[in-house]
Amino acid sequence: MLFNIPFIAVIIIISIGIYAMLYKRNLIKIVIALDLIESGVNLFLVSLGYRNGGIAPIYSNAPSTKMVLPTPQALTLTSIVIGVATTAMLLSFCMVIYRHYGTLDARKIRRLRE
Amino acid sequence: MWTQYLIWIFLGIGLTFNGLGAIGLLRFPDVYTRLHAATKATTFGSIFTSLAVVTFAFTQLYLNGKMANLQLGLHTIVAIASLLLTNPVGAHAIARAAHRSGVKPEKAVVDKLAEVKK
Amino acid sequence: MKMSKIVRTQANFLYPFILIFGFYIIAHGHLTPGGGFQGGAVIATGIALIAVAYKYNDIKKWLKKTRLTATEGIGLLAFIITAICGFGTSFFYNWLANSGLLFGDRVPYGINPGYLNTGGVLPIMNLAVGIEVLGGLGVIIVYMLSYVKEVK
Amino acid sequence: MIFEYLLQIFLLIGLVILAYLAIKFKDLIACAISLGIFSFILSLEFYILQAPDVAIAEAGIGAGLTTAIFIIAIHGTSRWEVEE
Amino acid sequence: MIDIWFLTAFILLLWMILSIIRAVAGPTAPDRVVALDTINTLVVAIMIILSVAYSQIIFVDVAIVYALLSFVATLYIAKYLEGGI
Amino acid sequence: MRNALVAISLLIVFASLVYIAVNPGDFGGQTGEHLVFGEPKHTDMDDYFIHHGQNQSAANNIVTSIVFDYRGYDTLGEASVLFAAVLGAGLVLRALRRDKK
Repeated sequence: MLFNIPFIAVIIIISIGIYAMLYKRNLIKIVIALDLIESGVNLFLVSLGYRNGGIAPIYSNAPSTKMVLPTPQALTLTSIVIGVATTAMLLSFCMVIYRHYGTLDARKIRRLRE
Repeated sequence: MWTQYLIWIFLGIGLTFNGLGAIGLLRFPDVYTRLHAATKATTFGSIFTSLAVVTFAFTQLYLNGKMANLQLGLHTIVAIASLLLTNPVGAHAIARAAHRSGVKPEKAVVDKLAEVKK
Repeated sequence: MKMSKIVRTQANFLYPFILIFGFYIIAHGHLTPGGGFQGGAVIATGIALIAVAYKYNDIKKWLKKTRLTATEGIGLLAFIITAICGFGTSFFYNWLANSGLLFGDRVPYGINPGYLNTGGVLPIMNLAVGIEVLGGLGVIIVYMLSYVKEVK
Repeated sequence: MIFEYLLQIFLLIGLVILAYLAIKFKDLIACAISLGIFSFILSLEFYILQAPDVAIAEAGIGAGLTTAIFIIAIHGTSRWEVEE
Repeated sequence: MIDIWFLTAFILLLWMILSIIRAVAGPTAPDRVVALDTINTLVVAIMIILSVAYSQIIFVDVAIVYALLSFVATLYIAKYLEGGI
Repeated sequence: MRNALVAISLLIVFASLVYIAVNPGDFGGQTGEHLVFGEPKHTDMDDYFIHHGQNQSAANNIVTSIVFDYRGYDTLGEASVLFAAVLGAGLVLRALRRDKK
């Protein structure tokens, strides 16, 4: 019924992220693009483990016993926490670069260094 | 059971007020009127759709007596309470920030608040 | 600068509830959705709420960076020690499950309403990871705020 | 049963639109707000795909903390993305 | 009896898409923040409705976390717009 | 010239990914196993976790029992990465602040 539409949405989101990483020059916008790619990968992992008519893999007061696959959810859980930590570190680098060079444009920073 | 009709009435009230809030957010001219429509009407409507869930839970508890339904009702009441606590504060902060950042109301001639603060 | 009085009063009123709810999520991690990561993130968001409602110079005495970093280290250390305790069989062995000790009740197979005294070593690990995530995500916010304050 | 499928299709269309908006604006504050709404709708999609653990993590981290970190970083740098 | 919950959730989703249009077209930043706040409330309502539709009682906890934490982002943006963090 | 080359390669990657998602061909595994939403490939590992997780680790939530019991090494690495990231961010910000004085 729902024929692979989540996978197509994931691919469009990841392509938007790759395009922004290649063509934009602002460093904060590149970090936003990295966040988008990470969200797309998380959505791909979770939708890969979905099973038609399944319920969440928790036995407390469950209505039935047909469950979705639990392993991709566990991997996604660790991925999200790592993602926010690396995002914070990259933004710290951005603030330090802005104070040192006075700009956030990637090309100008590369020109200033020489 | 007669509570079924009560659930339908609650859902109808909730959907109507949520829709009025969304249309008001889309159609009004400036920030303050949009805030007025969106925040108040949406909070009211969401409380009523949640009250339908509470009614459903207690009806099921009366019919088959499982304790899980009591848990559903109590947790929904906690969710309503936290929604009621946090939503007006956000609206207040947005209105204050909009006025401080220099957004004027549409077609306004006097601004008493700016005179008071000086 | 600090925000208006309404926001400060509400933050004071709401902060204990966020704390209690975060520890509820951590403690019931093996029965309901939730666990160490999620509960720690909820409490760290509570710290961010306090940091936004007040001026940074006023709350500098309460939110010390060294204290939060020490919290993070203690959490990581407790996690590793709990893992080492199962060394009789393997590194991450669940040695408390089905033993009758603390958190050691036998869970009935299949659908059940959920009993708190089960899970073996999982609630202890949930608590350790929750403390670690709380310290780590809280200290990042405090570091960035203090840097912005010093530079501007 | 048809409403369940329609729910998912509309949610995915909204996700794609917000992902495009998050890189389109010149105002970085608007980009951060779009990323916040993207996180909210992504959390609802996880909820529908029967993953409540991931939904709680995304609601706490993606919706609350990531927006706060971006706002602090934009305040530490400049607000407008300057082209050329 | 069960299907009415899905219908309600779908109509709430339509209202949410109207709010997304305001977030796209809002001329200033406070307009977009208002849209964000509206979407928060509607998402909490949809989550509570869907937990009954799936007949899973433990899903309500997600809605409580959402309602408690989602206004922190609003407060940060408001404080930035007031000037100074 | 360079921009056009980058755009063309990006387009090729996008088209091939869409082809894999839309066309239920033989991608990965044996021929005849499709990548279809809602019907994942049958693996023994997930069934083992679902059926034995409640006995072996005495928890109702299977995801928690995978994160902390079956795949504990992943969680250990994740905690180390979080610790290192926080340490790095703090180190960068603090060193520059001392530099200013």
